[in-house]
Formats: sequence, structure tokens, C-alpha cells
Amino acid sequence: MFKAIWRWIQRFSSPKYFYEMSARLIPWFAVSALIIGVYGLYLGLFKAPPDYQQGESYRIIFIHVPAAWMSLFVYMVMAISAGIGIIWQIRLADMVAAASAPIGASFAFLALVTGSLWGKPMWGTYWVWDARLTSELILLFLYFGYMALQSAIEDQRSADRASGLLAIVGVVNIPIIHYSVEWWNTLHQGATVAKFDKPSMHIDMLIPLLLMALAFKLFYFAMVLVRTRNEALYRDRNRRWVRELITGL
Amino acid sequence: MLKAYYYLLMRDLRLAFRSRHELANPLIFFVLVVTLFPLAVSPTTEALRTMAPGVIWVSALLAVLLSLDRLFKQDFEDGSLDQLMLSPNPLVVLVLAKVTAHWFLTGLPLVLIAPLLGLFMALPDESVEVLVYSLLLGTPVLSLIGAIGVSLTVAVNRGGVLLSLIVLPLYIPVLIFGANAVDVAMDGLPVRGQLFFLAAVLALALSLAPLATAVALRITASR
Amino acid sequence: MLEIRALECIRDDRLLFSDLNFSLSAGEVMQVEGPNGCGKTSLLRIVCGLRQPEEGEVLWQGESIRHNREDYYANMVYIGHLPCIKGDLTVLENVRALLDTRSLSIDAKTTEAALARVGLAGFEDVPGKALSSGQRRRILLAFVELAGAKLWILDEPLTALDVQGVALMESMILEHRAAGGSVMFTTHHGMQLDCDMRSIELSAYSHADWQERD
Amino acid sequence: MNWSEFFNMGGYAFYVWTSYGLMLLLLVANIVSPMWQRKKIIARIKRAIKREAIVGAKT
Repeated sequence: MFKAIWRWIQRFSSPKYFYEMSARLIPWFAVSALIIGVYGLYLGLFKAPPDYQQGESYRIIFIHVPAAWMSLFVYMVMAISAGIGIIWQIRLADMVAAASAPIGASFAFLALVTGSLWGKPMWGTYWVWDARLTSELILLFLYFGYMALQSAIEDQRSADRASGLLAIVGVVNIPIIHYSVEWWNTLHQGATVAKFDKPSMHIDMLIPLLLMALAFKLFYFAMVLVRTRNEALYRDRNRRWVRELITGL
Repeated sequence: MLKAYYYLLMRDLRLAFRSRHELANPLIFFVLVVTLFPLAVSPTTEALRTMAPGVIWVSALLAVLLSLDRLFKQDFEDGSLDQLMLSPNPLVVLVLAKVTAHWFLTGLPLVLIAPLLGLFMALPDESVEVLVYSLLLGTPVLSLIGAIGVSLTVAVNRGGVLLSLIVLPLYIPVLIFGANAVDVAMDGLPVRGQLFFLAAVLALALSLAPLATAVALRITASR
Repeated sequence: MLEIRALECIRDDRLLFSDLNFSLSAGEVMQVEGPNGCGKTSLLRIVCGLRQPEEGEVLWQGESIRHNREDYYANMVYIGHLPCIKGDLTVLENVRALLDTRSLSIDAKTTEAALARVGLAGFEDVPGKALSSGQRRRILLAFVELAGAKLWILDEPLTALDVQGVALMESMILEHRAAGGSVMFTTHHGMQLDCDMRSIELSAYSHADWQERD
Repeated sequence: MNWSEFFNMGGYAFYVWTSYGLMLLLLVANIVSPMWQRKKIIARIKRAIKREAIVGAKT
């Protein structure tokens, strides 16, 4: 029984099978990301009323908040798939982890820059040591650490396992880091800074925000599939299925 | 198992005392860096007190970071690390022995010299005591987390910058709470919360970091 | 005693060997042969459990070594290319340090006798850094002798040894075999062992058709 | 609401449009870079196939 399930998992997690399947999935994710994203942008830019305090500048949150959510989500995906790769030695999981890192890092970067662009009119300066921005910066460093370790180790297998372990250690640390940064922030700044995600948010603002978050997520799924396909091609470059595929092109 | 722990700890301590000139390096670095700040910023008591907790803690962090290499580098280069991994004793225990030795050789000296630096930085007496406690709880965490980082990078050529990129973000909670405890103590406020947090982080690191280090070492050995 | 099943090893995306099967029973000596870079060291490191194979497993007394490390490592000793010698420790301390990781408490007399056998009598208090590379390797020989393991895994044990050193290694292996122990080794130097010896040509297992696997 | 008012964003045009522009830039970069990467990988494998054919023919 257990053996049968194992065989089944191995079959469906083989890079070759994944490569064939993913080709069919990507368009769905990409198209729905595009539709939902455009609709979300339309609602966010045209329909949502201006904020009574921040005027029009608050419209940055339709990018900033989903990007911040995604940067954390992608890190979780990365750590979980790295864990699967290490424990059960499923190569596809390692590939997903490696493919996620650059996307997650760009979300973290986007959240950082939009956060400071939003902050300039609000705080009068581009950078304030706000808890959210500081945590985001640290998260970006965690991504950089992962990618640096991944590229520093020659042997692919060791590189995957080593950087995967780092991602897991990072996940254990993220709540602690987050908590200490929040705590540190309340000490030094008090609660004067208006938070983005206050629960009293107007429904016309909340809907575009959630739509944008969904669009980002679908975009991530599409892109992680594309990148994982690349990883599969590259890592299996000496195997028959890749050779046949390439000669057939 | 306890014997293996004890013998490995003793071996590392003996090795360190055989090359005494290296022994003092992190300590000298620590004092030197702290000394730079009054020169660069301002030697008035007020300015010193404002920056003292942060300066001392950041310097301690960097001193530990620089010394992390000696945790596994030499053993890796001469092959002893392989023998440790082939020991019938659990690798976690051996890792713990090595980390303990590292703490005795870097963390503990930093804790002991800290009162002197408190004096340099014009810290009031009560906060010097808190500084010692916070370092006492915090430096073992630095060694424990650092061990994970070194074991991942020990096989990488020129892994020094990589090590700091990996390890420093993970040090942030300890830095925040350690420095804040000293800061708060200067105002005569209670610091139990901060010290409890550091103790909790230490307990967590003590239970998880050796495991992660053992896994990381096996990954590194599987070249 | 030791069993290798369907082992496959890939390094730097090159297939070194695959579908490697063999077993080693008590009293057997086996030489792993093959040209440079064919994966001899990798094979020995896999057999020790230091390296993870791409596929397959290593069994000790019928059980995977990943599940009974403790028992396996208590009965196996490995020496690799690196000398494992600390320059700042004396010869005696070096041997002790190696034995301590295996939790072996061996009395001073036996240790000194082993050191004398490998030609290091009188060197007990000399620090490792003052030794020649041949002498350092001899410390390892003393360690192998004292480790009391049933299985010896020796990667290039003759490196840096002189004629007497080679002869010593040969006689040690013969004695170990006579006592029912097994040895697996690689060497580029000629080793004349006066006994039945199995050998395995590793390059025969680097199947060119590995691209077949998906 | 007219368009110039819309683009003005209540005086916050620079901050809002830089943010949206950056988002677009990053999304496009995230789409283009794996495509580019894929081309490179395929070219590399093709070269390897060619090289092996030459080596194989010789032996």
C-alpha cells in the first residue's frame, strides 16, 4: 500500500511528467492572472474612492500589500518544498524551491520600494524604520542568502539541500524576527504610523486589494511553473527525455 | 555519549590554548571596535550612553561572526570532520560539544570583558550588570545559530561574505532584545521581559540549532 | 556483512557509476579499481555513509546504514585522503583524539604498542606539525589498528608511505583478514597481498546508456 | 472625472505612477527573464548534442 503510493508520487513528481503537464497549466494561470489583475487595477484606480486621510496616494497599497503578502507566501512555499526535497528526496520539490526564490525576492523588493514611495508623502521621507518595511528588508536579505548559497555550491544536489536547509531555518526564524521587529518598533515610534491593513477598510478598497492579491498569486503560480520547467530542462540536460525533446524542437 | 561530549570539548579547548595568539583575537577585535565609536562620534557621557548598548552589542555580534570560521574550518580541512561524522555517537552531541567549546573561547571572554567596555562607554552600574546578563544569554545563541551557517558554508571557497549574509539576519532578534535590555536598564526600568525573551530564544536555539547543524554537516560532507 | 544494492552516483552532473551491486563478507578483502575520476573515492564515501547516493542503498548486517548508524560506525573504520592530524597536538594526543570520537578507552600500554608497531616509538610527545607526511599517515594506521573495527575502508592508504610503511600496511591487512575482518580499499600503488582478494573495476559500471533513465 | 485629473492623482502622481510603473517593470522582467533563460538552456543543450555527435563519430 505504502509502496504503491510512493511509486505514484514518484511518477507524478518526475521532471518529465511535470514538464508535459505544466505546459497545459501555465496558460490558465497566466490568463486568469491577467484578467483578474486588469479588473483589480480598474477597480482600484477608477472605482475605489479616495481615502479621507491620505487622498489618492493610498492607491499604492493595491500593489504594496499584495506584494508583501506574496513575498512571505513564496518564502513559505520555498521552505516547504525544500523540506520535501530534503526529506523525501523528490527532485521536483528542489526545483520548485530554486525557481521560487527570484520571484519571491522580486515581490519583496516591490513591497519595499512601493512602501517607501507610499511613505514619502505620508512621513515626508522615503525611508522610515517602520516595522513592516524593516521586516520586509530582512526578508529580502533572507532571499539573498538563499540565492547566494544556492549559487555558491557547485554540486547541484548539495546546493539544493544546503540552501533548502537555510530556507527552513529562515522559516523558523521569521516569526521571531517579525515579533522582535514589531516590538522594537512600538518602543521607538509608538503607534503614530497609520497601518495599511486596518480592519475598518472600506469595502470598495478591500475588493480591489484582494483581487490584486489573487492576481499576484496566480502570476506567481504561472511563473514558478515556467521557471521550474527551465530548472527541469537544465538539470536533466543529460537525460533522454530532454535530449529527445530538444532534438525534436 | 557524555564522555564523547567531554572529550571533544576538551580537545577543542586544548587545541585553542596551544595557539594562544589566536585565542585573544575576537576579544581584541571587540574592544577595538567599541573604542572606535567615542573617537568617531563623541566622547561626551550623554552621547556615549545613547549609543553604548547598540555599539557594544553590534561589536559582540561582529566579533562572534569573525570567529565562527574556527568552529569547523580546521576540522573540515584536515579531515577530522569526517571522523566526527563516522562516530558511533550521535552527531548532535558532538556538534553541541564543538559549539560549547566555541562559546567558551569567544562568547564567554566577551561577557567577561563587557564590564570594562561598560566603563569605557560610561554606562551606569545597574545597566552594566544587565549588559553582562544579556550577553550571557545572547552569545550562546550567536554561537549556536552561527554553527548552522558555518556548516553550510565551510566547503565554499571564500565563503566569508556568504556566511555573514546568511547568519546576520538570523541574529537580529538577539540584537534587538539584548541591546534594548541594556537601554531600558539605564532608565531604571525593569528588564525581566527582555531577559526572559533572550532565555526563551536560547532554549529554542539550544534544542533546534544542533539538529540543523548536524543535518547541514551531513549535507556538506556529501560532496 | 556489508551489502551494496543498486548504487548510483552522480557528481557534477556526470554519472560515475550506476547499478552497482556487491557484498562483502567477513574475512574478505576487496580492491576497488579504476582510472582517476571514475568515482572510487565517491564510492567509498557512500559506503561509509558520508555521501548520499543518487539511488540505491548500503546495508550493514542486512539493515540500511541510514537506520543503524550507531552499530555500523562502531564496527567500521574509514581513512580518507586527508590526514586528520592536528599540528598542535602531539602524536599520542592525536591518536587519543581520534579514538575518543569513537568512545574507545584504550589503555596507554596498548596505544604505545600500536604506535611502536607503526614505527612511531619515541615520537609520542612530538607535535603533529613536526612530523613528515609519511609519519602522519602512520598515525592513522595506528588508529585503524586500535579502532577494533570489523570493516576497514581505506582510501589510498599507501599515500606518502615508504617501503616499510607499505609492507606494514600489507601485513596489517593480512592479520585483520586472518582475524575475520574485512577490508575494502583503493590504491594506485602496487599492494602485494598474499591472500585471496576480490577486485571490482568501477569503470565497468559507468553505463553509457544512463541517458535512458527519465 | 477627466483624464488629467486622473493622472494627477490628487498631487501624488509621482509616487503612485512610479509604484505602478515599477510593478509593471518587475512583472515584465519576471516574464522575460525565464524565457531568455530557457533560450540559453536550449542552445546549450543543442551545442552539447552537436559536440557529442562529433566526439562519437570520431571514436
